[in-house]
Amino acid sequence: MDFNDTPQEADYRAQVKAWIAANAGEYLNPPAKPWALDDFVARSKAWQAKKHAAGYVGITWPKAVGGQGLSPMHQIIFNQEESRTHVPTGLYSIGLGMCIPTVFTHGSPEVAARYVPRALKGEEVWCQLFSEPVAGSDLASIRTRAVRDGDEWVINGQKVWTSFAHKSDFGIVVCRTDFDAPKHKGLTMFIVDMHAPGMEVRGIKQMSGGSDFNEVFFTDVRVKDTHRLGDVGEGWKVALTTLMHERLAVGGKPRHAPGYQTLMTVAAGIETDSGPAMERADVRQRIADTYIADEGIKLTQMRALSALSRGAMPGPEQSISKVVVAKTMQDMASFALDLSEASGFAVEPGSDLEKLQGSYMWSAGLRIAGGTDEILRNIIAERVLGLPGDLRPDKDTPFSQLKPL
Amino acid sequence: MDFNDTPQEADYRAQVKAWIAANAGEYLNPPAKPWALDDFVARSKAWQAKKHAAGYVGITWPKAVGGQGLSPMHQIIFNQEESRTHVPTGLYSIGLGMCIPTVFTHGSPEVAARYVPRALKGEEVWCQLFSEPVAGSDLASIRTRAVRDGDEWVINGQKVWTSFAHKSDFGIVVCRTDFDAPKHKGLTMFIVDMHAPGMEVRGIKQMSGGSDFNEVFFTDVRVKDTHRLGDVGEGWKVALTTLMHERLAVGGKPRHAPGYQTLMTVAAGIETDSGPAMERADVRQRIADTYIADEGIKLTQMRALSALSRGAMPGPEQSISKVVVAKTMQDMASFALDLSEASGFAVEPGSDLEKLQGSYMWSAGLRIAGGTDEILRNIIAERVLGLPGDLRPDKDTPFSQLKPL
Amino acid sequence: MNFDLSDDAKTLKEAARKFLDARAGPPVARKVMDSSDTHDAALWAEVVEQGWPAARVPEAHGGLGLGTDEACVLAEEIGRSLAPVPLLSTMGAIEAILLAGTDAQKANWLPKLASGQAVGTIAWAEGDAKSPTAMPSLALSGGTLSGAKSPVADGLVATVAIVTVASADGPAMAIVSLDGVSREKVETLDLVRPSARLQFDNTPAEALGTATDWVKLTEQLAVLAAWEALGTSDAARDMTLAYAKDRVAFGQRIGRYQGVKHKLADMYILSELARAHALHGCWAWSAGAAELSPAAAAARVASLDALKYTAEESVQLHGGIGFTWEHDCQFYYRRNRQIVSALGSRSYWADRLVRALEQRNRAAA
Amino acid sequence: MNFDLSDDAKTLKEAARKFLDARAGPPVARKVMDSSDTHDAALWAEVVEQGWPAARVPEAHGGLGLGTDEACVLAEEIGRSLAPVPLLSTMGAIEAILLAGTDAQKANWLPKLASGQAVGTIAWAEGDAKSPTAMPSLALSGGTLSGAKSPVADGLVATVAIVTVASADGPAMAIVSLDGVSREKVETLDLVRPSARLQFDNTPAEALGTATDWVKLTEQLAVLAAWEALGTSDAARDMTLAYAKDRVAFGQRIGRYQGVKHKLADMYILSELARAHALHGCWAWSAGAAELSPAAAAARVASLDALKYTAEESVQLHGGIGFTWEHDCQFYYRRNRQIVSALGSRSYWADRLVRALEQRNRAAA
Repeated sequence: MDFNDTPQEADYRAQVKAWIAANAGEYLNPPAKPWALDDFVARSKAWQAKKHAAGYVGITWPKAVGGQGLSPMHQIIFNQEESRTHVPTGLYSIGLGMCIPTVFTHGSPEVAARYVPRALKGEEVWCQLFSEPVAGSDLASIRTRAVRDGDEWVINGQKVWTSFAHKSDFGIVVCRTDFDAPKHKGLTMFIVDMHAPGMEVRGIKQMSGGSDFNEVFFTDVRVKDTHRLGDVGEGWKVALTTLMHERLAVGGKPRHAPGYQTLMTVAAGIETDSGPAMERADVRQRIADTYIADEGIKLTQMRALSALSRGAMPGPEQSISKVVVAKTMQDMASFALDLSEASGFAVEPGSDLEKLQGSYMWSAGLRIAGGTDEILRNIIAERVLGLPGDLRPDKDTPFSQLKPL
Repeated sequence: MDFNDTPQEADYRAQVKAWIAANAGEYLNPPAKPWALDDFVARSKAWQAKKHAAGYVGITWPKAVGGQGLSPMHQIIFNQEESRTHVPTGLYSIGLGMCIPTVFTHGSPEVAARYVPRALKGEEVWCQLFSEPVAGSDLASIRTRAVRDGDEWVINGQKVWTSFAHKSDFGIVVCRTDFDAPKHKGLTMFIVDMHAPGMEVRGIKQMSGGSDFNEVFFTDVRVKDTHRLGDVGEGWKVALTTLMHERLAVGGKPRHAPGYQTLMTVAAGIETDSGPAMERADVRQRIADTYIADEGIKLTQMRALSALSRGAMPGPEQSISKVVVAKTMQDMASFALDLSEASGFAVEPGSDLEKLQGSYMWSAGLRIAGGTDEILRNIIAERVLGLPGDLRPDKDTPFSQLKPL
Repeated sequence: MNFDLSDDAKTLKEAARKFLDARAGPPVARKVMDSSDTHDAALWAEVVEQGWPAARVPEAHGGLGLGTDEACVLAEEIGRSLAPVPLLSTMGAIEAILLAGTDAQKANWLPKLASGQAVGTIAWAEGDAKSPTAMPSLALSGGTLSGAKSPVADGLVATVAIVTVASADGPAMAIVSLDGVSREKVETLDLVRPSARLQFDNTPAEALGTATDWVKLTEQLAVLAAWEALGTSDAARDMTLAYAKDRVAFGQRIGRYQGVKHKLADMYILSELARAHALHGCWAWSAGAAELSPAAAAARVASLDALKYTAEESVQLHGGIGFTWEHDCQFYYRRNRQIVSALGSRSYWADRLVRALEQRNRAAA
Repeated sequence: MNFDLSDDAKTLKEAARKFLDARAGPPVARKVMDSSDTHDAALWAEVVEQGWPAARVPEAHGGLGLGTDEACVLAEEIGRSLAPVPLLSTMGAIEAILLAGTDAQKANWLPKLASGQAVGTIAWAEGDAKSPTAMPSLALSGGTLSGAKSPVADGLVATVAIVTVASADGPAMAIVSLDGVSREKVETLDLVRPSARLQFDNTPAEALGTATDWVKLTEQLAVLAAWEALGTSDAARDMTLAYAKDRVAFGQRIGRYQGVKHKLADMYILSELARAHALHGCWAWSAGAAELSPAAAAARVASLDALKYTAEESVQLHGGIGFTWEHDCQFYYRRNRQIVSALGSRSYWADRLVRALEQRNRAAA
């Protein structure tokens, strides 16, 4: 056992390191202050163009679609090295991580030729339009309707939880095209122009105060049938391939989220009625709990990397990541704020406690985003342990005749 | 608010106190050593006869069936005073608590006249034959079969978890009499003679080592139709009335089970690497947790008594009792044994730690008996909070055609 | 046995519920959040009109002379409705004066507090990680006080504060008119009940009772806060329960899934445990029983457990919508933090509970 | 990156699993429980035949010279199968001698332990609530030992014990032949792995290494015990999983209910967290890394969490049948207590973990 690169991995890492050192420039240091959104978009586009020119985009994709045809380990190595810097990423993670693979897998050659190269270069930004107010965990119950009209489709409805919708040029959208088919059978996927007439994007403000997502309203938005992805009625299968990528993406502890070290720092400064906080058995046990969870997930990710490194598929243990990380964040933050008494309630910008307060708010959302705790436990139980699924009374009934039980 | 008896309650309590003082004799002190089973039975019968003669049996039952026609508070006051002594009870708790009310509610006048008076006097002991190996939480899925043969029924099958079956004279047994009806509709309840040919009783040894229950096997056991309780096919409804009494009976922390005081005593004797156990924040918090749960349940019971005392029905909050008590016992015992390191593993008869070890073993069963934690949460959610039940695909299908999903 | 609220208290509770259902609740809380208001002044005027601040004030001082049962149900209903009014702070100040005030102090302050002419609050926190019974940095000196207290709930609207000060026997209380005391808003996690930093600068202040009184007051406040937390917790649960009965996923109401219904059952279990202890605390307070020490601590701990679990899992069971700014889940999630910090955390009170049990054991030995 | 067991270890694991599936498991455990046997002697002979005690002994001393990966998979499979043989105790003694023995001690004991001629064990507990690193009451004096150790796992069958003794630097080790040492069975909660009370009475004993060695040995033992606990925990889970797929209630396999399936998912989550840390411990041990201190403690804590939850909820999910003497649930429920007491509880190791983290932080500062 070791934690070292193979010789090939080491070579690639050295090459990436050198390129980043030569090109990341100002991003080797953290920005003096957070970028405004438009500045962030402009910087993201510039960095993406540089990466593309150097052959660091679509690293695992087939060469035929403009990728590099390399292994997942190459992508991971690039990501690891890139994440040591402060370059602006994020703008492309959904588009390149989920939308474009769907486009080149399910779109026509013409469509792929039109959209994939510009997406790779970062000239056009993509978003994913799946969730709806009535369709969260149960994504297949969406109601946004697409009706055929000659060579076109006309879309009406509403999507939610769309990242960067307001800065996107295109999106992939799953719509119901047959209300008389069972719920999973009447869906179809399309590419939609985010600037098309009838599109309206509104920000969603989260409980935590930030506004990282959007609602998107469709009013008679027209899409050419050539921009369909996959067959009519096959939208659920297309969406599943898209979502497989999401499950891999939403994973470990969010970068910069407070962990056991933050709790140790906070506790070190607190003298309680029953002695210094760092000497209290309950505090020490909570530090241990947090370490076990966070480091356990890190080590589990290393097991996955080890599998990838030898050309194998990672094991199912990856599936525990988010459910552990999100709840650990919430529990640890709440514990630390309790321990901090009044100082855990007042908001002091820039302090460790402010980070913990942010973590307490944000973790409540993280326990929901990309699969709730409950859905993820179902997935572990059913897909990993092979238990039977919950009864599904809605599976075979025409969507239009569904009556909730 | 106060914790006092009303004047009427105080009068009754004084009368009971005086009678017990005059009659409990040796039982005012704990027995020098546990009684052997036959001794326990003989003592139980003698004490029951005394109580009966003095008018302290069937306190809340109608006078017409030999009861005293008094309120639940009278019964509770008697129980409270009786439980201050060490008289042998338990042998009659199922028979008089559950079986006989079913007999006089659903049996014919002749049957009631034959059985109720002797049961009241304690001359005959009763048991309840409901659960089966395939029918635990889902009691209505029992398979013990009763087939009509002229004026009689012939019973074949197996029951489990029967308390005192080997010392009982009679039992009430629920059988399937129609395999082509839906599961709840094909059941019928009978009185069965435990000494009848074809009855076999075997003890079940529990994981904890004791043997408090029995299996009962029926081979062509014959029962007269006059000994049917309720109509043919109405056995489920009859059983529900019987079980309503059980839910009330299985409740607070078992008498003599260790509680927060035991944890305090144990912790007071332990010096850990991080200081005296009683000064450790984790230990103090566990003591608090245990106090909150155990005393919370005690106080909740006082809320119920207060309702009964003013002639009202207790609120639904009673339903939280067992699920809280059983898990608290397990968690507290496990914590105390952990804290005791090696001394929590070796078994020292008579010690506090042995009590905790017993509690750790026994609580695992208590979390199951009389409704598992899961079933009790369902009951709270559905009956108290009004949530819809789990889907029941087996509800309307003939029992013989059920295919498990 | 009569371990239950008095009939009068139940009648008051029903009236309060009805009034606050109509006049308060999340939309009213949101109005304060979206504005720079310190509270809902119109609602406060109506609450004063209802006579609630006067509840515990003796008739001789212009109050209604009601018992602890009534105080507890008011706390519960204010907690349930999230009503943005300084009632509980004012009631806290009234209890301090009732417990420890001289006749003159009572005569001076109680009529004003009962009539809404004065608004009270309790100021013990000093912006750090200290507990309510740790020694304060402020001290009375020559009839004046200097130094800061923060965060003080309703400190922007209060006109009189009970301020903890150092004494030889531990923290003790002073009563301070806030006329001319400089105060600023403190940003906190609760956006509906604003807190202030009070800066005293040779501010005239009168001693109020002894260090023992402050300890006892924290017990009474713990009982009141337990009822408040219980009301807040039950409101969050009821909202979530309604959602679980309505929301559909995979063809079923989500309330059918054990993953959902068992969480709601756990909320109920925690709430009923808390209610039993809160009742016990109310009884011990009204009876003047020595039991108040463990009972108040247990009520505090049990109610914090109920509120924390319910507030967190309410967001969870609502899913994405529960995490939006527009949804009411955030009020309960944030208020949980306010209620924790207002009187000391769970671990602090668990420790006090065990100390009370140890004392009781020693006394019995 | 190669954070995984070696291929050799995986092959050994597969072979061990196959062998123990056929030869051990709950029925064999039950045989020992129902008899007065100290272990399954025939199975032990076969285990020796397989060369497992010899695994870590260098070839020069008659062993196979295998690595820590192999030791860990053996511990896991013994844990899984509940095999009533003194393998893990013997492996513990071997590690002690490998770590701290003189050449003479190695030459004397390792061949015997590798060949099954000797059976080893570790004796640190003294029947009280002390931790493995608290100062023992026994001390070496003039080459002899007096006093008792209890409970000692496999102490009825062991022929040589590593005994902790007081030293100026803390607990240290002695190696003691158990020839003629009086021993009696100690009743414990585990009915399959009997424990003994060893009574030393001027028993000849040799010092083995230093106090530092004992601390380090407890870390290595913690890694081994983590793998054992993981195997035991996974066996309980797999049994419960099979039951949940088979048992029907209310017309459905109980594994369809979220109340059941989420518990099984939690067992899986705890097991995989424990496995990640157990692997880390195995790596740190084999690499001789300073990381061993936190890694071993984390492996211990995580594996105890997995085993406790799984053992308790396995009974629960089986319902009534799981609570019977005839069912296998009890083996895991009882073994959990043995594994806890064998090397110090969760809170003890959580404290050690944090001490290791503090040390690391100081070193990095």
